[in-house]
Amino acid sequence: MILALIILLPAVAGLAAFFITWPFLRRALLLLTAVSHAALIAFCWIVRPEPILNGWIALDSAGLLFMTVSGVLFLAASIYAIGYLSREPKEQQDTDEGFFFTNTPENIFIACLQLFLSAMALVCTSQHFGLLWVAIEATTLASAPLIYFHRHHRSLEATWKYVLICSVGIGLALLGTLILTVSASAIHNNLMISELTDNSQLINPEWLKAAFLLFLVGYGTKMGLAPLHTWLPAAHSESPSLVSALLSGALLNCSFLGILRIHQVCVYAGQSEFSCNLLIFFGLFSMAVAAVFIIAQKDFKRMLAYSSVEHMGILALGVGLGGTAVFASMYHLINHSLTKGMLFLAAGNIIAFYKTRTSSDVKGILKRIPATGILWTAGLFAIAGFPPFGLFVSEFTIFKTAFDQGHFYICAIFLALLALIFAGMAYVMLNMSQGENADGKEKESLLMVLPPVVLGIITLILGLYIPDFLTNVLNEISIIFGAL
Amino acid sequence: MNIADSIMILLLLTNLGLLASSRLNACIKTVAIQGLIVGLLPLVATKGPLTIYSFLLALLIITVKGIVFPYLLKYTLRSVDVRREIEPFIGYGASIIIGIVALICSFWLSMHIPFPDKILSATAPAVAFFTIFCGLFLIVSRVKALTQVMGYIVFENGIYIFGSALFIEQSFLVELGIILDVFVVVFIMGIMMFHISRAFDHIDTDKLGEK
Amino acid sequence: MSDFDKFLMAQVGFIAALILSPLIPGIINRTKAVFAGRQGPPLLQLYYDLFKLLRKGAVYSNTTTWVFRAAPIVSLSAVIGVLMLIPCTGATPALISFQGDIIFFAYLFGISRFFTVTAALDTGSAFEGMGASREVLYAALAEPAFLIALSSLACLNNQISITGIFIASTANPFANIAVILLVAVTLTIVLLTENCRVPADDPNTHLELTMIHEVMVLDYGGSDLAYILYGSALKLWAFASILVAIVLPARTGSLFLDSAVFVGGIFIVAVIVGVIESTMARFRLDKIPKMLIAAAALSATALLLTITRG
Amino acid sequence: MNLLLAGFLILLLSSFVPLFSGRENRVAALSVVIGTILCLIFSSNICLDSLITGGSYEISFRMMIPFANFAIGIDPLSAFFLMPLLLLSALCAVYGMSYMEGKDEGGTSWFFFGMLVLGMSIVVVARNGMLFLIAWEIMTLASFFLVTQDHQKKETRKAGWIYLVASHIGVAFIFAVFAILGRNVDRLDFEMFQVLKSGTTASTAVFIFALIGFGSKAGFIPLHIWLPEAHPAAPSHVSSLMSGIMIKVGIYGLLRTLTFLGMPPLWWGVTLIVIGSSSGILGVLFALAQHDIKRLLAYHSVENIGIIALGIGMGLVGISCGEPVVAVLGFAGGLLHVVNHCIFKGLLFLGAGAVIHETGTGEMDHLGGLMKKMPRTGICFMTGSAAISGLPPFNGFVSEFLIFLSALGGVTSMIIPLSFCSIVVIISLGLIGGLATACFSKAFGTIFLGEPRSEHAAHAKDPDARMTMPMLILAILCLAIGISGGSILLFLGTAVSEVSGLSMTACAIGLRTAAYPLMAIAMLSTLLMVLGLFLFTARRAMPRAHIESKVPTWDCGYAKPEPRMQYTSSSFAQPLTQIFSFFLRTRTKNPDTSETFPRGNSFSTETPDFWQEYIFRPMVAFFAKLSAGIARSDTGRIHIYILYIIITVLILLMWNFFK
Repeated sequence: MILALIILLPAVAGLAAFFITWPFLRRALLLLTAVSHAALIAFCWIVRPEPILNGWIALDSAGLLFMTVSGVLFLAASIYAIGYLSREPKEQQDTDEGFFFTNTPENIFIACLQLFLSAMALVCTSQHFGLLWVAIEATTLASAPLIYFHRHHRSLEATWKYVLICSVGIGLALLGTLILTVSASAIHNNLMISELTDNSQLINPEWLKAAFLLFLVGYGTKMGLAPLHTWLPAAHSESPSLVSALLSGALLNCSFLGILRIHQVCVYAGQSEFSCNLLIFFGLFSMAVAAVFIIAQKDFKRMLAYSSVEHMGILALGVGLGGTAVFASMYHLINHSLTKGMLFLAAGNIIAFYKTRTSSDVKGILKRIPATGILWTAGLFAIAGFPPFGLFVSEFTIFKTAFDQGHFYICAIFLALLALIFAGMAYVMLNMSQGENADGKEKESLLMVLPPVVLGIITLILGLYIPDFLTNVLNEISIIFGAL
Repeated sequence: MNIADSIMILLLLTNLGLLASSRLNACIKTVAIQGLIVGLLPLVATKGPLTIYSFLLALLIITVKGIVFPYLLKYTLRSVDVRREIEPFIGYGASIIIGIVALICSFWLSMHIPFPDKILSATAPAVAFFTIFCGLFLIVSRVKALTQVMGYIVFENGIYIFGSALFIEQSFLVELGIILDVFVVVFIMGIMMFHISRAFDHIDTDKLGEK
Repeated sequence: MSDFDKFLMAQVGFIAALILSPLIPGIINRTKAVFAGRQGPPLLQLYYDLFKLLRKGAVYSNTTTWVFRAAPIVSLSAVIGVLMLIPCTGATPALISFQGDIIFFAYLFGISRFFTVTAALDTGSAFEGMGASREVLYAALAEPAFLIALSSLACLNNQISITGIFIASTANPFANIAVILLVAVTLTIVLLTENCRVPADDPNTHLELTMIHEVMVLDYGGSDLAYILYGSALKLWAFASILVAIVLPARTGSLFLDSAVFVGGIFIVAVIVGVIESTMARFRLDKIPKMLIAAAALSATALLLTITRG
Repeated sequence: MNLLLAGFLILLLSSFVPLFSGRENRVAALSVVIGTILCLIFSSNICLDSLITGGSYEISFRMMIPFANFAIGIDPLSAFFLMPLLLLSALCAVYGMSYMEGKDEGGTSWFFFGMLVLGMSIVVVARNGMLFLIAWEIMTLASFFLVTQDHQKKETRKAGWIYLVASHIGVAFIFAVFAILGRNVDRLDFEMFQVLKSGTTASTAVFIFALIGFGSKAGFIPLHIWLPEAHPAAPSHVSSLMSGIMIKVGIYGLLRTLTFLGMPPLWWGVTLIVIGSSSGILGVLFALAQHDIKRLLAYHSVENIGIIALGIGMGLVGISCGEPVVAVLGFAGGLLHVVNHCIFKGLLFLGAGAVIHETGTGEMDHLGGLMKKMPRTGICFMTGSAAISGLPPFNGFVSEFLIFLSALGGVTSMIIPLSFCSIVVIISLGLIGGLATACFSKAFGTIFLGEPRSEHAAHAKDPDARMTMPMLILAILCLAIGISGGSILLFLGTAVSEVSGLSMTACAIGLRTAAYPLMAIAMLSTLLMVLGLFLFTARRAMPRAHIESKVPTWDCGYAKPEPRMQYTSSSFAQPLTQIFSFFLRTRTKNPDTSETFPRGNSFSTETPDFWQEYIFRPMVAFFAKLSAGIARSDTGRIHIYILYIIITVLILLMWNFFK
């Protein structure tokens, strides 16, 4: 019942928002949805809800974790959205080219936001590969109008890329789903995860491998693994910052969950070596590509997008390594989402004041908008894995696990790439937040500062203290996906 | 030579037609035909006797892929008022040659993959691969957004053919979900094409970044 | 000999050094005069000078601070400290001796130099600044050479105090003649450089831009200058006595004779310095660092020879 | 132990006060000052106890993150670093109260100051790898924010970036160190680390990684590049803290790692000696070529770290050659130099800070004649200069003497490798000593002596007592340690035993060989001071001593000597830099005098860092260019993007198919 509520509540609210004409009510509805959704999730932590729809929809630890992350981020983003929407002018001028552009009507925007949440909740809860596919594709569709919020030709281009590339990718995942059916033709109801894992000895390994490859490429496209990440920079940089935060912090995770599910089947079917090696390879490759593009990046939101590619790579790497690294990878996921959410929201504030995304045009954030400046600087260190932020713990744990397993080259590459990326990001971000500012101090609205601050504080706490309930869930997940 | 085989040959021909045609209108028609044929597959590819479920599915697919999509594409084409040529990166002659090579590869591949015993017809997997290839090829090698949408539809068809070829039965809910998703994708792309044409005066996606 | 006797003798030697050292510049100058065919100043000229200077008042520059006034005192006490570490008549032990005093020896010169140089900078004179600059240049290069030379002596005799080296070097004076010679050459070069003699420096010129040490004390007069002159005489004595101790380690058994030989040796060194000054020209400025590096190389060779000898 | 914890807690809390004190700079400063001093008081008891008795204490709390425990402990090694750390921090804090007055960012600056002290303190007492790393990074971050406090300046931002990147690369190696030491251990507690056998790949790797990781913080050449950038950028009390103690924390890390490694092979010591001598000599050479006082001091930190490395190197070589006395003296010298450098470098940076505070510039060629305007600062700076040059009777000499003694012991030991190492040490120390004297007579001479070279310098005055008192205390400490004789050795034995793995008795025997010489040196020094006093009195007693005339500097008869005619620091160092021009590569901008009547012209020199200029900058440029090149291949075309997907899928399927 609760699960149905979790999925349907945002969907209904979204449809309702579409027809509401009074902005205040719409925004209140958004906030209400976010809060009640979060409350429902919190309830799930206390009592794990019963499966519904013949077990097609059920909440396991992984789903719970992913949903919580999405929920928290959505809450932050929706609070931010209220500040953002009330600030955003009806028509604004492009600073480079001088023409005017409008925004997508607010009702569509808010409706899609909530539909997006619903789709993500469905992704997290679906225990059936077919349903999973439908849900992941649905997230693409719900988020496309969000990216095209600014009716600007560059956002349009980004959205087009997003929709087409992701659809093609996810199409491949559909092919993978079919092949998975073939591989498990001996099993009745052969797309249920529990059925597959329970009868794993009946799965044909060769077909399973092919299925895994297609899943990897398919959902990997959406997750942003290089070289399939190509939609990501454009979409993240062109969409409003709160949408970027959601894309980076929630959507990518959901696609990753798709890969994790098939990885889980591989683990149970004894094919973990195959899937792990591929995950490790794609993880490192993504990090490398991200490093290259971060160093050469002139647009700070694009840089953040590439940083997401990097962190998705780390997640894949962690899961690929197996054992404790899965724990770390999941922990990394939480912290990355929080941190990236914080950074994107801060980036939104920067754009609101500086009206540009070119990093060399931004100077002296700390002097002009101090709170955002602090967030931006703290975000740099958080995302680079400095203690006492949470990413430090996870990165170190992944490193140590790889080391304990004897993957010395992986360790070396991992650390080298992290250092390279840090150097690149630090150069850009510090030069933005520091420096002289001619315009004097300006006032930031509380609604646009509070959400990223809270996200930052959570990841700060998580860097020093992992609560027991979280440890338990993480341990459960690492048993599910742990290849050892 | 049963029905299934002949359907496969027809599908194959539509693909080659797509590769060769230079007019958008013709392409849309070919896609429509392909959609109709694909819609017949649920009827052919059931393991047991025909069920209502199969009929419903067939009807749905024929409606969406054979009628709604072509209509949508046509409508777009009319309203955005673009030049009616396809403007490929790769010429039609070359496209056909590449297509034939891909066709050969598809057949070779389908012969070397150890499929389960029961398949719809010997040619079915090969045609499925070829259709998928054609769809992707259209997306990659053609300039216009419209052609890319068609490419996507063809690609989707190919996956569906593959599913049918191996008698994979999804539950109705999932099938419905898939069709709905595909529908919305095409719908959204259609809407976006309006915007693209308004913003750029053309729908050439390789020039999206310019201006 | 009882410890008390030794201490007494050390005291006698120390006092003898304090008294005799002003003779050395006299000897050098007399030697030079002989070479030039002049009569030259009397042997005891420095004594007269010191006496005269001590009775004079002083002229100070407005620019200077207490550093300028402290420098002569500090550098003179440092040099006296050095003398305490040296067995001043060769045969007797030094006043103070401990393991590693060769290092202290070198660093006492360091503190003296630090003050001389800063005092030179204190005047704000461009000339003195120039002299100071060159002084530290040579000192920085001479110090390693000197330390290596001392280390090879230490290694040769398996002793790391000066007294120890002095006493032990008499045991087998000619066993390691090659090492001794190399060290002696190094020490000579260091002696000439540190004491501002030709070919490193020319003590006779006060106004030429090529001189080093003398230019640093341009602004001194009266008692201060007396301290400085006396200090440099003591310094010369100190270096000369080390040179003599290793080259001429006479042990006849008679304390008096040994001491006489030692003091005679020091005077011979003075004569040699005089001869060098008469026969050689001052090196070009940029050749001097090369000479010092060469000296360091020589002593390093000596040290290597010593280490690998067995 | 509880007292120590309480001290840390107070420090933590007091660091947070500045964040909430708003514009009340004074409250912020006072809070951190009190916190630091209390922490010093609370920790001194246990530290001294541990140093004297050699006892070790530990306390541990469970921490809810992987591998971590809040395990801290005091043993002689920790205590040996903690004491000077907190002492210097307290002094710098007091100094900073006055230095930071009237600055905008007072609050945050004090917060980071507190965090820096806390981070460093926890690093030296941590008994868990994870805690160590966290504290280490807090230390890095806090110091980074302190360095970039004046981030309006472009150079400061650059300095901050270089510092961060260097630290980050360094920490990657420290990761590796802990990963090897704590392999397959699920809590990285130090006591869980197995002692690695020497000669194994693991121990070799640990040694090399520790050398790079900790060396980059300590400032071994060529990992020192952040030092000359960061120190000048930071406020002076922070540079003092960073140079005085933070870089020593790197040394602490290295020493701590050595305790897990068992018997060192010979080449470890040799490596350290090579690093030490190159850092020492090149550091002092680059210092000579600088004319910014803080840059000069920063290079001197490199030099002194080199000396410390020489000491530790002698210690290691001594152990591997079976010469405990040599080893003990080497370690003792190295360790003592840690403390000594902390004192005199802290003093010098504070002195430099006072000069910059009063005159507004750290450019030595614009200063001069400050001895008259700022006598207290001047005498403190002079003490520091003499101490850092290793001149008796100050503390720098004592530690260098111990290393010399160790090396002399090595030379006479008849063990060939040991002798060779000792020669290198002696030559290096000799050269370093000479050059350091040169450098500091230049620094002291041009800043404080002569005539003021600019308006800034002409109107300076001594800063208030909060700034002069810390300097005075440090200056007194310089002298006190210098003439304390062997008594300082009392505190060294336990720490040396901890580092070297030798027994306490062996250490006591080793140190006893140094006790008499140090005593003699102390006595002789005192004697000479008395002699100096006598000579002074004697001079006053001369019949015409009272006749003094004051005139302008004679200057060989120049009619009108001018301050601008004085030798500047650049001209002073020119002959020396000329000789070593191969490394220094000083860039000179010569005046153009080709015209018949040349107009107003200027001459300037600049000595950029060799490694930064010829290694790191090209490397960074290469990476930037490479990635720009690759990034350019990104056309932004959707067709190509989809082609990527197709190719990926095809390659993967083919690979899987044909595998």
